Amino acid sequence: MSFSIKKQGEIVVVDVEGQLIVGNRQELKQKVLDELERGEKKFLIDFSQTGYIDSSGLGVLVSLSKKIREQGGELRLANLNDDLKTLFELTKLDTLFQIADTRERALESF
Amino acid sequence: MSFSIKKQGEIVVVDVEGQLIVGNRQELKQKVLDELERGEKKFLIDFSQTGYIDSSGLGVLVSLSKKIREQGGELRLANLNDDLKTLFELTKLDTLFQIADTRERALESF
Amino acid sequence: MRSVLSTDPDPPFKRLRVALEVEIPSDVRCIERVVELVARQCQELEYNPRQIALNVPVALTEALSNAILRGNHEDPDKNVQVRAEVDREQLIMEVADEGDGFDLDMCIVDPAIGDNVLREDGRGLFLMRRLMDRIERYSNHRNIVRMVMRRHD
Amino acid sequence: MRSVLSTDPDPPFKRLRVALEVEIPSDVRCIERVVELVARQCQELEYNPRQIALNVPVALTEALSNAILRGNHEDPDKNVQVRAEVDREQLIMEVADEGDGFDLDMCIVDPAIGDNVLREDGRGLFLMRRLMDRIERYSNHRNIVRMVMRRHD
Ligand SMILES: Nc1ncnc2c1ncn2[C@@H]1O[C@H](COP(=O)(O)OP(=O)(O)O)[C@@H](O)[C@H]1O
Ligand SMILES: Nc1ncnc2c1ncn2[C@@H]1O[C@H](COP(=O)(O)OP(=O)(O)O)[C@@H](O)[C@H]1O
Repeated sequence: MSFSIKKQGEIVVVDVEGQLIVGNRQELKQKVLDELERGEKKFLIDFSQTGYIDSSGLGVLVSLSKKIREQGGELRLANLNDDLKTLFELTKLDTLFQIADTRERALESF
Repeated sequence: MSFSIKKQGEIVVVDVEGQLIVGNRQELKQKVLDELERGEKKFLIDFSQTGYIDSSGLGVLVSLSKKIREQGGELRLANLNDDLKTLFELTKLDTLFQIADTRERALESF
Repeated sequence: MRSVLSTDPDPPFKRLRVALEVEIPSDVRCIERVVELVARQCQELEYNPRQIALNVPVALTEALSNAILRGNHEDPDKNVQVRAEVDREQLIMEVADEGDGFDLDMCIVDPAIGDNVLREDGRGLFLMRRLMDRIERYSNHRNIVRMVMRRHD
Repeated sequence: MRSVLSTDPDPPFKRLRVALEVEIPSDVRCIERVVELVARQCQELEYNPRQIALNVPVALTEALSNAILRGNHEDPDKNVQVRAEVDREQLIMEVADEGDGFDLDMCIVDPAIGDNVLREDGRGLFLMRRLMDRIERYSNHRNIVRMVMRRHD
């Protein structure tokens, strides 16, 4: 499992590769918070290469969305597969996040 | 598991793909006997794509070697990996068969 | 000239049952490998792809992280034991920790209602309940959470 | 910018044990899939590659074909049951048929001596003995052949 971060225009794009779970969510959180501290405002997390997400992974996403909003920033999610979509629906987190089907749509939506 | 047979010069070359075991050894036996009946005399069985061989697979090889010799023909084996070599050594069948390291050497040896 | 042995498919097994027992230290980094092991057995028994990719991994991860964090408080002297039994009918998973246990029936917060959606925690047992057909807790020297999921095609 | 989470290897399992139960019809075409299943569990537990590619497949194939052909005489009303237990120490395999059993200690022909090398049959039990650390036979309603192999690195 690993996270790769790159800038695309003024948007910070994070790819979550593998699982986003209790064992590694802190790493994702810290990476995004570091960028936020550097002044970045627009964040896209891409799940096209993600396996499964557990409740603490979801918790980190909730926490990040709050922190980003507090700084006047925006967070978008993209490329949830059907299983991950179900997870967001079960927990009603699909109502909290702005979720795009593709990376392109997510990038355009800022 | 499958067997492929082709002629190379005047030598019938049989590749054993997968396992040579109780469930499929009759197929190998029949194929070789058919060629023998057609008048073929030189046979090479290549094990480079073989997984494991059980006692009834070994039994078929012994039986074929007898039948081929009875018709004045010759049988060579090639490309036994270390595990298969051990199997032939355990059963002393390495003393019964002419075994070549490579297909080329086996072809030259006729 | 090439021939594949039999064109009939091989006759199916009459019965197949796999049981796993794993013991891990109280370390969340062990979770993923345990999940992989159990998911692979479900694959062997041709469970539905969604069960293999979603229900089993998420529910088991929740149970394991609760056992490691809530039950054993990451105490390096305490271990977590996992038992999984899979057959063509159902998957049974049991996760045992060395903690004091808890009252499962009292933990019925719905994280999908109202402001709970904004909370960072409290989704573990909820997801286990939604992703498994049955979950229960009992004690037997250890605190054991038992999850049952029927196989779908 | 890319980071892999932890550079330490994940902590090892304290214990891992896998038990398989398979029941198959008296049909030799089932053998290969059973062997694959058991070999895969040995792989999971990091048995020596030769044990996975040679000892386990050949010994188990012999036991299964004897059970199907000698024990059950391919009777479609009779089944063969296989139990395999694998941990970091050893593999135990038990193959049970519905036949009359046989006297294992009387079957000690050495197919590697003299003219026996020219025989087509009689290598099954010999190979099981050479490839396993122990083999024994007992009855328990069924005729059961039990094989034990210690794990090598
Ligand atoms: N194995 C366990 N041992 C002790 N308490 C547990 C265990 N599993 C769950 N709990 C209790 O149930 C509560 C709810 O768990 P959960 O739904 O996973 O949410 P969270 O862990 O995010 O609080 C926990 O806060 C804890 O008090
Ligand atoms: N499961 C079994 N049930 C009954 N008899 C068996 C069984 N397994 C082995 N035997 C007996 O042991 C003999 C030796 O077996 P084996 O060494 O495998 O050689 P082969 O099967 O080629 O004769 C068999 O011929 C058979 O009489």
